Amino acid sequence: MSDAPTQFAEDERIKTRSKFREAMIRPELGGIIGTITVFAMFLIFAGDSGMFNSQGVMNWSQISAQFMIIAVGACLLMIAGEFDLSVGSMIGFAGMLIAIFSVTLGWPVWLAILVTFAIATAIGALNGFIVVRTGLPSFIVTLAFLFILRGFAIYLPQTIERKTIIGGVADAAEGDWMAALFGGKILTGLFQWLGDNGWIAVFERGTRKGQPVVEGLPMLIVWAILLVIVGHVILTKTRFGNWIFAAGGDAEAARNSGVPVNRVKILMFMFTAFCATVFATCQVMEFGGAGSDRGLLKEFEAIIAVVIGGALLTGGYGSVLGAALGALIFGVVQQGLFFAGVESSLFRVFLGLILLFAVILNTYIRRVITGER
Amino acid sequence: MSDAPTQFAEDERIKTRSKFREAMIRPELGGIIGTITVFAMFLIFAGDSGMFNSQGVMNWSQISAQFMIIAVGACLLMIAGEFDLSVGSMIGFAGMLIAIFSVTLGWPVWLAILVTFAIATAIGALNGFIVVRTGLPSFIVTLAFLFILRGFAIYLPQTIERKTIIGGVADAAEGDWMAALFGGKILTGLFQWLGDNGWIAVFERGTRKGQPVVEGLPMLIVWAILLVIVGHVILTKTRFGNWIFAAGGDAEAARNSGVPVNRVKILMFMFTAFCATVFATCQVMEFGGAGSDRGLLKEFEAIIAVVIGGALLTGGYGSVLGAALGALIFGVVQQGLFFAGVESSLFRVFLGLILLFAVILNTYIRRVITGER
Amino acid sequence: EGEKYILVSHAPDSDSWWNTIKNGIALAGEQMNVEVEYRNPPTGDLADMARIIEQAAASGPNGIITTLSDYDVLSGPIKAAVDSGVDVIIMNSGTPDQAREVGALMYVGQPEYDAGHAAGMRAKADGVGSFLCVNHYISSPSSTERCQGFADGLGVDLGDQMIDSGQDPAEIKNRVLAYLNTNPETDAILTLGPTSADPTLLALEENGMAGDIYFGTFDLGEEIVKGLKAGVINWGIDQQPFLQAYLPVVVLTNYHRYGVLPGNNINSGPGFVTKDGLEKVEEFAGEYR
Amino acid sequence: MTTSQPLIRMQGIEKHFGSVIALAGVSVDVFPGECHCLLGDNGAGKSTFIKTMSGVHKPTKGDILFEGQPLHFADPRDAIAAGIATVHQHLAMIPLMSVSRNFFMGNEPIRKIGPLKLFDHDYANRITMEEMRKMGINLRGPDQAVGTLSGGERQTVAIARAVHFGAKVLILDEPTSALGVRQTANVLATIDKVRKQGVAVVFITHNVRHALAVGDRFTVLNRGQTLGTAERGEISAEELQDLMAGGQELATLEGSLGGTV
Amino acid sequence: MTTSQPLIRMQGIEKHFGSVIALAGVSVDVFPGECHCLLGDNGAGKSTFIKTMSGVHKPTKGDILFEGQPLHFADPRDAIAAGIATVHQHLAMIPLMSVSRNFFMGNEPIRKIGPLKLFDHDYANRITMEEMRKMGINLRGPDQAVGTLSGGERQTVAIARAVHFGAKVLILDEPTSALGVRQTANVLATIDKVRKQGVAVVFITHNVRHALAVGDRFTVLNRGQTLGTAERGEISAEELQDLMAGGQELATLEGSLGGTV
Ligand SMILES: Nc1ncnc2c1ncn2[C@@H]1O[C@H](COP(=O)(O)OP(=O)(O)OP(=O)(O)O)[C@@H](O)[C@H]1O
Ligand SMILES: Nc1ncnc2c1ncn2[C@@H]1O[C@H](COP(=O)(O)OP(=O)(O)OP(=O)(O)O)[C@@H](O)[C@H]1O
Ligand SMILES: [Mg+2]
Ligand SMILES: [Mg+2]
Repeated sequence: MSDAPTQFAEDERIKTRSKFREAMIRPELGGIIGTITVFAMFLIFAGDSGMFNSQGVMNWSQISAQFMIIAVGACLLMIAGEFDLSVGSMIGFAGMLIAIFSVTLGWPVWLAILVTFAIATAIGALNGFIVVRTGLPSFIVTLAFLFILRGFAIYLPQTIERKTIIGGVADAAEGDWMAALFGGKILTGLFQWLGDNGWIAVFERGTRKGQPVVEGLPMLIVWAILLVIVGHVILTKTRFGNWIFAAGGDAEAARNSGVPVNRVKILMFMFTAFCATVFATCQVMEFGGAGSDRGLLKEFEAIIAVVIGGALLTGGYGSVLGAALGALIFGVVQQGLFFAGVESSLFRVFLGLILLFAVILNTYIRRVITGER
Repeated sequence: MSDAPTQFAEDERIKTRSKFREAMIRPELGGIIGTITVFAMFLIFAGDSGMFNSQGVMNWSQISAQFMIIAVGACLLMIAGEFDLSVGSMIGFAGMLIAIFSVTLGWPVWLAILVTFAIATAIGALNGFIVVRTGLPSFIVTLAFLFILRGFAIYLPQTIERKTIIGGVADAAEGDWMAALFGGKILTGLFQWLGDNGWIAVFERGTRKGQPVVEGLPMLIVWAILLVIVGHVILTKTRFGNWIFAAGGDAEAARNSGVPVNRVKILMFMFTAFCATVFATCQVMEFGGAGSDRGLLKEFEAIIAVVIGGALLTGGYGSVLGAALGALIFGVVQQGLFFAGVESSLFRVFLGLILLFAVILNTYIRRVITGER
Repeated sequence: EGEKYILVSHAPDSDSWWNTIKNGIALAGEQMNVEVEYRNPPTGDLADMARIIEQAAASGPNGIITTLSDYDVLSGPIKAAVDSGVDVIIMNSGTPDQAREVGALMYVGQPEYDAGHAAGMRAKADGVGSFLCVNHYISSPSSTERCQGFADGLGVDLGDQMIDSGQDPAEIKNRVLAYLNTNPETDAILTLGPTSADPTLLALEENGMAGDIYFGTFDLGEEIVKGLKAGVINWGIDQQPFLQAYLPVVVLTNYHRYGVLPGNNINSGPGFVTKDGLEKVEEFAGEYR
Repeated sequence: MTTSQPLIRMQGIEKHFGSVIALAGVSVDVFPGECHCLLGDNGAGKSTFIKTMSGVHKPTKGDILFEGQPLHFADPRDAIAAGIATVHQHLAMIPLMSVSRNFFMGNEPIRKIGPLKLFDHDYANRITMEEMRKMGINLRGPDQAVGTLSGGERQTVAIARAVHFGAKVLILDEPTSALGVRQTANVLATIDKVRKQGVAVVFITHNVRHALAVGDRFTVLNRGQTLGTAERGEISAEELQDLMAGGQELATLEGSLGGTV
Repeated sequence: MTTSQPLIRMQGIEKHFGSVIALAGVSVDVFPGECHCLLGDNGAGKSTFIKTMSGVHKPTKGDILFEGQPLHFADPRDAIAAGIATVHQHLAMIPLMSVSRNFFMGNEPIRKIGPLKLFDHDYANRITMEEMRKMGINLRGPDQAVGTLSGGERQTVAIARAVHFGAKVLILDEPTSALGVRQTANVLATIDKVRKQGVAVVFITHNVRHALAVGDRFTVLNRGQTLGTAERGEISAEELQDLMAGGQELATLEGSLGGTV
């Protein structure tokens, strides 16, 4: 074997590219450009509508955080080559379980939450198990669970409580430490201080006169940030992350190389169910009750956020940061249209157009990265 | 080159299989077994509930025919390797167009229908064009159109008429030949004769006393049968059918072999839109009005019927007859559960379970056909 | 004994308000000793509902109780049912005239437009000049009628004072917040049921307008009752769904058993529920109220 | 064997993929009735080159003259219509479809029943079985799915198809790489036969012996550039092999890997 | 070179796919330190056979003894853990992933930061570049996507990976079929090297010359059955070639395709 030079050889067949261009080319680029565009647009068209005062910011941040929570799960699962249409139904179902356990059965709220998480991830595992065992497309399997879980979310409260909305969780959760973990707010002191100093608006009338209009950072947002960070580190920095890419890129090849593909996929289904349950728990704790119709269409919204964020629907390519930006864009647009006073039934039309535009942009970027195909 | 024997050589490496088994192995087998099972079950559990009297039969036949109409389109499109999530929204949108054209604008109904068909197939073509041009997955592109079309189906009537339902089409359609093509009934003489002879039930009171309860064969069912036959012939007996299989099996390979893949895919998107418009037109003509919420979730129902009928979600494999059987099963189950008196909120749970069961059965059958994988 | 009645609604099966209806027919069925069934189109598609009515007729019940939320779509199947010998009572939506038209025995319910109109008149008397209608079910015609009626009652143009809020509570809440943020001079809020009222309550609490802004709602629920009690909600329009479900069963049973029939339609609403006299409402909210 | 007028003249073809320069100006002439071997190292750009010839890629720069006329293929379909049949390295077969449907894909035989034009399945099945047998493969039946064939069997279907439908130019991208001894001999014999019928054959291979057995002219690509074209007889197997390896010295085995690889 | 105890003993292996009998009872022993060539016609069952060896397929009948112990692989992971590395004919690469991620797929190097175990990208990149250069491929960079490599380049990545992670048995399914002259020489030299380290190599090829260059023993499969195993030296190139063609006569070229194909 000829002696190999110890330095990497230059290849004359590569055009040189500027450092800047090199740095720009990453899966999140579409998300970054989108975010900038969207903010610029709304600053122009809705800058004076209150969208960017403290209350307005909190407003779209919460919506975006909701999307982020489910988008992280959907993103990792999609990169692993599958997707989950039962996310929305899972949100309804998990919320209902918490309400039934804590209100109807009177369990302490922390127990209700823990048991619900256990059940939800078990269902996620079942989803994954069926997919890897039968080799069926996840579209079909999770579509079945979309119906099954929604069916139970309606059937259970109706048979048990004879209603489809179960309230009273707020009372049950009073003083429960785990409930606070999902429904509470942090940094209230900071916000009070900001309000006292006049940096953020305070109430001018009503019962809470003098208090800052934004009380604190809701745990919903904390969860969203946490999940994004964890998801990002797992995906890009660990061995398991490499397996996720491999499982989604070509399951057969990955399996032949010794990647435990089935385990990876099942775990990702469980993680998606986990994220949906976080969403459901935050919602139940914030609104104090669960309804059978919670989470309708959320599976699509999660997938949309992920795809806007640059992931490939067919698996093997994507980024959690991108998905988070996708969720941010989605949330800002949705609320921004309201602030801008656009006829609200046109919202869907805009949503569709933005989705189309975003994916076309992303595809273009991906082609630039991997070379024309 | 050595002289080739003129007869096909036997291969000693093939186990012999019985003629019966050979004949049974076809994509529709799952559908056939399913149909038999479902009918047997409901004959036992709902035999005396009116499900199998003339009215009952007409009831589930119409539901099944509805599913069939959209399933034929979805089936060919799925075999060509794409799918369309905008079918349901297209139904709402197309119906709304017909109503707006004929009632609000006062056009003759035949013109309204023709223009609507033109617009709908153009949108189908646009869908297809975007998919083939950008190489984006049809899931995403048609998801965008799901939102866009539904948005317009809500926005248009609200801005024009300030309501979400436009009625009065029935009056406008009085005496219109094309309206009769979609909303009329045939074989009324036969049914009258059946009623006169007491073989089917007749009205007991009111203006229509003595007339049979089931007046005739609705054009809806005629359209369903027609589309199934046309779809089946195209798929299995023509050159174009071979192209559909090829485009869905491996678009790149098909393109390299000279199959005009883009044309095939765009045509299939147009055909799917056409089928959705047939559905919408029949509905508008039968019920005399259009509503913004028509067709919700119908895209899933179409896909479910097709998949129950043995097609592969990933394209390249399937059968129109199978899809028609899938639609029949779906319709019979949906209505049969009501006849059997099952708690209605459990309907979704059953739907999910049947879907799961059906696809697992189909996969098993396909593996037997193509050999273990 | 053992007559069979089927109630067909137009609501998608997750709609919480219809739960009271289910409980109402169940109770009536028990008390009258008849068989009752509840059916609805899972997605709320009225064309599917028409098929369900046809099917209900095919299964040969003694009577059908149904809503008439779109005359064009539903009149055909209802007429066919009537003609094939099934007695029909119209409940909830539609108008008494339409009920007569299709050959129904009677109408029990609350005409939506009129209810909205009455609410609008009341609000006008209380000095309201502009409002926000939070419509969580925009594709249903009756919900738009409520908003339209309210606007007409106030004597103002509906314009874009009605928002399509979607059904996710967080989205409803934040859209209400966004609207109030951009239109701070809004006088009143009208919600169309618990789905939109509950998050709106939270929204008002969060932006400090609770108790300050004029707040009316259709239909009752647990949280709405609490809001009424706390003085955040000024009034709730109660159409008493319980009666809409319970009475037709009783009427039909008595008609079939003894041939007796009330001579007129029954308006189950609108009744305005305010802070006063809430105990019973509180006890049974979401179940029978 | 070479006439004055080339059938295809590729001039200064360049092809860039994003920042990668796959072809940096390659010129090749292909004459009717010759077997033109395209040789070169892995990644030299052979497949990319023939893809510009068969309409799969549009060249970034350079001209293609077909029978003296400048040509712009929008699509492989155009190339096929112009008489260029290609067997790609990554196969052009649909695994889920039957062998006979694959064989006639894009060229389906038609049987007319009144105004209806139907796919003539009987004819297709018969021809497929015959052609495959000629190549030395006994199929189990014409409706066997291609996905159940072994790699070499699939390759053979693709070659048999390209040959059957006739063409002015037949492009074969490493057709023999996955083939068994018998199938290889058949393919080489087939190349020899169609060449004699006046068809121009472009034959890509890594096997020097296969190239020398049927080639009339040899063009060697190296890192996106051509190292020139040699006539048969002008060059020895060893020289060719050195050129194909890009001029770099070869790893040698302690045992004997005498002569050509 | 052959010791008394075979490393893997495959006895009477049968494999049926539905109604197709791909293997009808094949017995082969593989000894440490030998290069065992598996030869045969297209569709003879070679790939199927080595897939039962590497845990991809479960045999329908027959026993596998590994170091004298009966083995039941549920999964390729088990086979890899037991020391059987395989380079499959249809590659085991993920096109969208970078070369270095592919190289270490399933064997990711770990760098510990406190309690966190992170994927050591620097190490992976460095090793990948080095190993590829040893095989004669100069990568543009370790984060180039595998999908942008040519067929031969990909093949080389797969082989380099299998060799790098060491194993008791190295199975190569037509590794040289898509390779250029230089890469082929490298692969053959690599086989020679690892064999000398005591690794058992199972080498599938259609090229008689490649087989003879490195093989110690030769087993020929034909239509799912074995035609027997020959030692090196016991058999000539011509005999081997006849066996590989399944005993059927070869098409001959008018020109000279003298000797072996
Ligand atoms: N779609 C693409 N995007 C980016 N680079 C590509 C693409 N296709 C090919 N290349 C690059 O172009 C170069 C030439 O590739 P090509 O497939 O033409 O090589 P080849 O000569 O056919 O090699 P082999 O003998 O291995 O088949 C390779 O280095 C490859 O990495
Ligand atoms: N999954 C499968 N289903 C059905 N038949 C199969 C399957 N896999 C392989 N076969 C059949 O088994 C036989 C042996 O295939 P195999 O791939 O082992 O051949 P091979 O010796 O590797 O051929 P080649 O040299 O062409 O790679 C082939 O005839 C093939 O059709
Ligand atoms: Mg190549
Ligand atoms: Mg093989």
